[in-house]
Amino acid sequence: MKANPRDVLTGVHYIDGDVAAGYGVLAAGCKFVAGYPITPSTEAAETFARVAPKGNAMFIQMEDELASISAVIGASFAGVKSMTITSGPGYTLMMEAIGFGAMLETPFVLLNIQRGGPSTGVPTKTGQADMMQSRWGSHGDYEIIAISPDSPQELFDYTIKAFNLAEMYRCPVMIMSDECVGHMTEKVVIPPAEEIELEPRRLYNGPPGEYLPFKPDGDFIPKMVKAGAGYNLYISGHVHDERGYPVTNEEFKSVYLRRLVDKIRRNKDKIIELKEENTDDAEVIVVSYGISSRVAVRGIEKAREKGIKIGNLRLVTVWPFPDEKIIDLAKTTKAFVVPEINYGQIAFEVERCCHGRANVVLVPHSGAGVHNPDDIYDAIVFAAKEKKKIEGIVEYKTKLEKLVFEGGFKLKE
Amino acid sequence: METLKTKKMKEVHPMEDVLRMNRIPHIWCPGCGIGLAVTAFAAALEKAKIDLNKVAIVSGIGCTGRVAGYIKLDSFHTTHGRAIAFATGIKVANPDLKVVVFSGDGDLISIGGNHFIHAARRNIDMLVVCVNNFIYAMTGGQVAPTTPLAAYATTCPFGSVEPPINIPYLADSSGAVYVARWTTLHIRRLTNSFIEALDKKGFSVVEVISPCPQYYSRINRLGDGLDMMKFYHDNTEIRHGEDTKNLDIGFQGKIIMGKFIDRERPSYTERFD
Amino acid sequence: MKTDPKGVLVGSHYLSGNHACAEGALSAGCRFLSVYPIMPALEVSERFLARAKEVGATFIQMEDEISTLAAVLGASWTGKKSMTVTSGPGLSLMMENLGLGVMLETPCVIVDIQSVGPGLGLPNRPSQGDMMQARWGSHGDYEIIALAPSSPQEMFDFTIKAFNLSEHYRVPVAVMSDEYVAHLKEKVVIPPANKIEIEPRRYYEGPKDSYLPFKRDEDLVPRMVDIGEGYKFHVTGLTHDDRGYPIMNEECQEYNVHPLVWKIRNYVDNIIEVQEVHVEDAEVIIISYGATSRAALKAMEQARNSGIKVGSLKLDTVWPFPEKRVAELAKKVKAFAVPEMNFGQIVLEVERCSYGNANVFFVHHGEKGVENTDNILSAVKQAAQQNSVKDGIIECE
Amino acid sequence: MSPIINAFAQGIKKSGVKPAEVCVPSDIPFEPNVVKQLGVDYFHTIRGRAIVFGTGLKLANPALKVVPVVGDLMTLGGNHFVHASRRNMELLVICVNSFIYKKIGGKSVPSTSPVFSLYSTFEEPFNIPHLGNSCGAIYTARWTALHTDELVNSIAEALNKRGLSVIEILAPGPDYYTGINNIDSNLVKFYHKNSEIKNNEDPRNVGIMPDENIVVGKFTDKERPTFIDVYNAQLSKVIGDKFTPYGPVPTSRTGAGLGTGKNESGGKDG
Repeated sequence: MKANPRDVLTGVHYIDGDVAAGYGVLAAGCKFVAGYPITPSTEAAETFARVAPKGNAMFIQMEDELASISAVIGASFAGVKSMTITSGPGYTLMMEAIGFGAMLETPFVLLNIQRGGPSTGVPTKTGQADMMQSRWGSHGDYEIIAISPDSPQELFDYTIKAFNLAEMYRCPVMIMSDECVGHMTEKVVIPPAEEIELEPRRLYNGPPGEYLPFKPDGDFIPKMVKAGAGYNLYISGHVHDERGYPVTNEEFKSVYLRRLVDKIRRNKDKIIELKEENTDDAEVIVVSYGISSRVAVRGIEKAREKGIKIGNLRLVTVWPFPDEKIIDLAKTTKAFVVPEINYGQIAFEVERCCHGRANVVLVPHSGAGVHNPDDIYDAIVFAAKEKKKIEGIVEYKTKLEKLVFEGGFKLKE
Repeated sequence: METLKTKKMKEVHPMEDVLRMNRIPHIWCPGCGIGLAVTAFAAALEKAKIDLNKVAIVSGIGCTGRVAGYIKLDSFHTTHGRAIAFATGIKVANPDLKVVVFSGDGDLISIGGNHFIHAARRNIDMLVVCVNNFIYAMTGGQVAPTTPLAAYATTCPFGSVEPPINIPYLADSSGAVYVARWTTLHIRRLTNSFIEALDKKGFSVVEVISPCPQYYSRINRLGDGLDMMKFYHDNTEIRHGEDTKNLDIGFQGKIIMGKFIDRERPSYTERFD
Repeated sequence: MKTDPKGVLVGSHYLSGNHACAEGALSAGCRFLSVYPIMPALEVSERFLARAKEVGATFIQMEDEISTLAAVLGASWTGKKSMTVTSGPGLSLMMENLGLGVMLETPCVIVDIQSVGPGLGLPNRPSQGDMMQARWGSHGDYEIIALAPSSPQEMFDFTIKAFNLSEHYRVPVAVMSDEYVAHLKEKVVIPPANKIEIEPRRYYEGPKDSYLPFKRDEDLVPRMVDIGEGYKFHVTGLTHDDRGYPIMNEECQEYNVHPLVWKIRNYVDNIIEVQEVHVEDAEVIIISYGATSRAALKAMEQARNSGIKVGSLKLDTVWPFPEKRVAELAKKVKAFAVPEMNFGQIVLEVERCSYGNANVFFVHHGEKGVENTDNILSAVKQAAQQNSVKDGIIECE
Repeated sequence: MSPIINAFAQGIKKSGVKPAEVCVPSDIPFEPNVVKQLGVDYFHTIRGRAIVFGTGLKLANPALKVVPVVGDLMTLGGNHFVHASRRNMELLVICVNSFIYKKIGGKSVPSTSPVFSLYSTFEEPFNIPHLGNSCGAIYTARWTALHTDELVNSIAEALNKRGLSVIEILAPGPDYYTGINNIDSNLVKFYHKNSEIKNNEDPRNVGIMPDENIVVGKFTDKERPTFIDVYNAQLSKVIGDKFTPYGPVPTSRTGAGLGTGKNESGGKDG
């Protein structure tokens, strides 16, 4: 299915990431956005509010984030593509409903422009510390898809991809961007509508009497219908069987729940998108995502100039995590360097998949800023020189840490 | 004739006892009314006969959410919308304390609306100061539940389509025992209201209408802070005891002020015992 | 410091896990409970409320779980030891204020009686699906402590321990129980008050003017004062300096947040407690926690009887994860078997910490009854026969 | 079948609304066969979010009739009720109130041992019609579960209202999630006996007080443009002809549009 030309602002724009995401939402054919103001994601919502009437779409600012996400799930069941836009604290409030959305196999998209945390933290500056939360933040077992774009152009492109994935796998899809990308102004090329491929909803067309809302197709994913179309739906947030009726029998519990995780785990290869560069014969590989992958480029180039065989693995899809890829690379490389704007989240995943074969060097950052590329370079040099296997993550001591904690530093307001 | 001798004087801010002078200058924009509300509150704290050591102030998030940071009391800057819930914990755990919640309309009525109505229903003994500037200012001018119909904001670029909430009516219907409304122009009356409410046992609400020149006024072309003060001067009316259902505020409409509710109900801690 | 005898119901009792938890809280000196009713955690609040008057404790039922934890944080700053009890959906709602608790470094205890999720799940069936959530559920980077009791007696003991840890490290501590343990009735021995050691609050004792709410001691934990004592302090959820005043730059972010992580990570050896049985000569070690350990220990015995050298590592502290111990054991054994009542959470940590030195078998546990050992036993047998180390987790069907 | 479900089924029938168009988001579990008999689409949502889930359904497809049935309106979902009323979102909120009152009409209620009475004993409940009315609901009513005919009429009437309607049903039960399915018959009879019908009473006087009889009846019935009405009116005013109105154009536009003083003040006068 192609995008509707009415929804696509074809042309070359010079806009920031939030605005690009707003345009992407419209182009993806999304008809319902519910949001609540939160720095630094508000511009995306504002953009959509401005363009929504153009696409005959609805933007509503709800009373809080709990309301936004529940309305989004409701709208999705009414048959339209829907999404919400938020940042750290709002994201946390949405946790209960995200699990609920996963349980109901609701296609919807969530844009999280990450900021410095925890709690209120630094609202106006960047962070990448919600990555594990996006995977594990709600109670119970479920799987989601998370994408981490690194430029305004990608925020546009991957917003559309996120909707496609959501419709294809019937699960919440998170766009885990960050303040830097959100507020970065760059050239964004929006292609004509006929070049934008959209995934239509997987609708059931058979007679109402035979419809089973949670009976999976061959690829684990059931078909949907629109609410109010006479299918007499019974949709329950409890553990349910194919009819949607609550299951209380312990034996069946895992049968029906397992599909929620299996539909992602078994389709992993189709979902995961990576960007790889010189990883085949690299002695050190930088694993990064989002804004950190752009900062890393400088450190990588510098290392390459110094003659270090350096590879670059960029996780466009962060969840599901590319276990197999890391396992393979760990067999040939000496070490992974993981720069991220937190104190170790995805680095743990890399460590897990290394199985002790390669060292893992974490270049942490507190948030409220991006890495100093020299830190990444230094970490690469350290990793390239280190001959022995080190158990556990090596946390690289950054210049920022040294500045703040070593010797007579005074905080400036 | 005796020549005037210059006496060396130490410059002391008149409200140094209740303000954190080491945090001044504050973050609020020129022409903003929150500072005036804080001044009135600081004056009330000085005039009211209460032990300032036993007063805690809690704020949520937003421009008004920063108030707790400037007042020299035990002060808490909490999560968005949760100021009243946090304050409920303080009050119930230690009923000897006086608890004040100082926050904005979006924080208290939108995301924190549930805590607002429930604390009022339980009649938790606290003073809630709600500075109403008709907009989310900290995040850059989004529509608030108080934004008048058809007024502009960034998330309603074609004008607000939601009727605003009438805060005194909501407080009244949820069970508050003291409800008043003033603008930041009416500092003396506002101060007196604060003093009265601090003395009141039960859930008290004082709504303070405040200009937001940076966002609300700019987006809606209403001039600067002074213009808004002139507007308040010309378009307000004091009607004590007015039925709270008549207190809606339209876009640049008349603002009715006064003390609307002053009644007695057993508070939560009294009920619990 | 010994506990206040007022809350200690000395003697030998026959209690459910939930009731034991309430008794543990009262014995630890908890005097404030804020809850929102949710299955299957109701009985904790019922018991607490029934005993509140005689002990002099305060109880409030709030309007939702968001406000319950907010109220707990507020109450904790008045000097009362405070707690809340919930289950999965409630824990999800608490995540925002959990972050605030971490940022304000407020001691408090959250008891999570896990039931099947996500969404509404199955409120009256046990699960261990919130384990990763306890560690990662709020936005931003932080560390917390989580304990997993496996019996009513442990519900009592661990609740006291949770209060002690939370006072010592000034961090919210989660007691990650589950519906099975919560409703299991067993003998619980409550010792006299003079046998119950409790950690006093780390109060600041200096001149009032020079109090800095976030000035860290040697061990990176700052000192507290109570509201109403005249210190007139300020605390905020924003990134802040020692005075508690917000500063919005990356230096302050580093200054504020890195110690939040260090104050736990640097002291993992003091925090972590595990129970080991027969690990010295084991070929396969079952790593378990909470209700699952009950079956794990039984399975170990059965396997030993049939000649397989099996040991057990029971994680009393799940977070911080005992990385070092698992890594050490990985070098000695052929494999770990990890039974969990979820689709693989802590097993990922085990995989991470075994560094390719041992196989990791995941056992999806609990379908045929929590105390049923069949699945674990077959996994252990499979593990003992596997001589080469394979990549990734091996899932037992 | 529970008297409430029964009344709901009859109410739908009487209103002339097609059951297939009715969506029921609810935080109360319904039996599958009940949903089958009702012929509606049913969504069991997380606690407290039925109204906002319904808001999503309604805004995404304005042709739907959305009836959130809420069991804990006054706790987790209180805020959503306030704001949905303010927006005048076109929903019929059925609030199953299973609060156990200690005393009614000066008499103690028959003793029960419900789980939740434990907590309720020292708290005062909400006056739901008053709260709804003060926030802008256009239709408020209260009945006990035994006021069958009145309940059916109210549901039928409210289903044809355009805007937020709320019907509070007193249905004391062991807890507020199963209240609808599991009503304490002694208690509800007691409530019914000690109630009096006062239609059009000012909602502020209908709080349930220990020494007074329960006031039941229809308290508010007014007109006010819905969220979508105001949205369309405002946007066509600002954007002009280029604007395509959102959703299906309503057949009877009562009071829609802007510019009257009543609308600007939110039109909340009962």
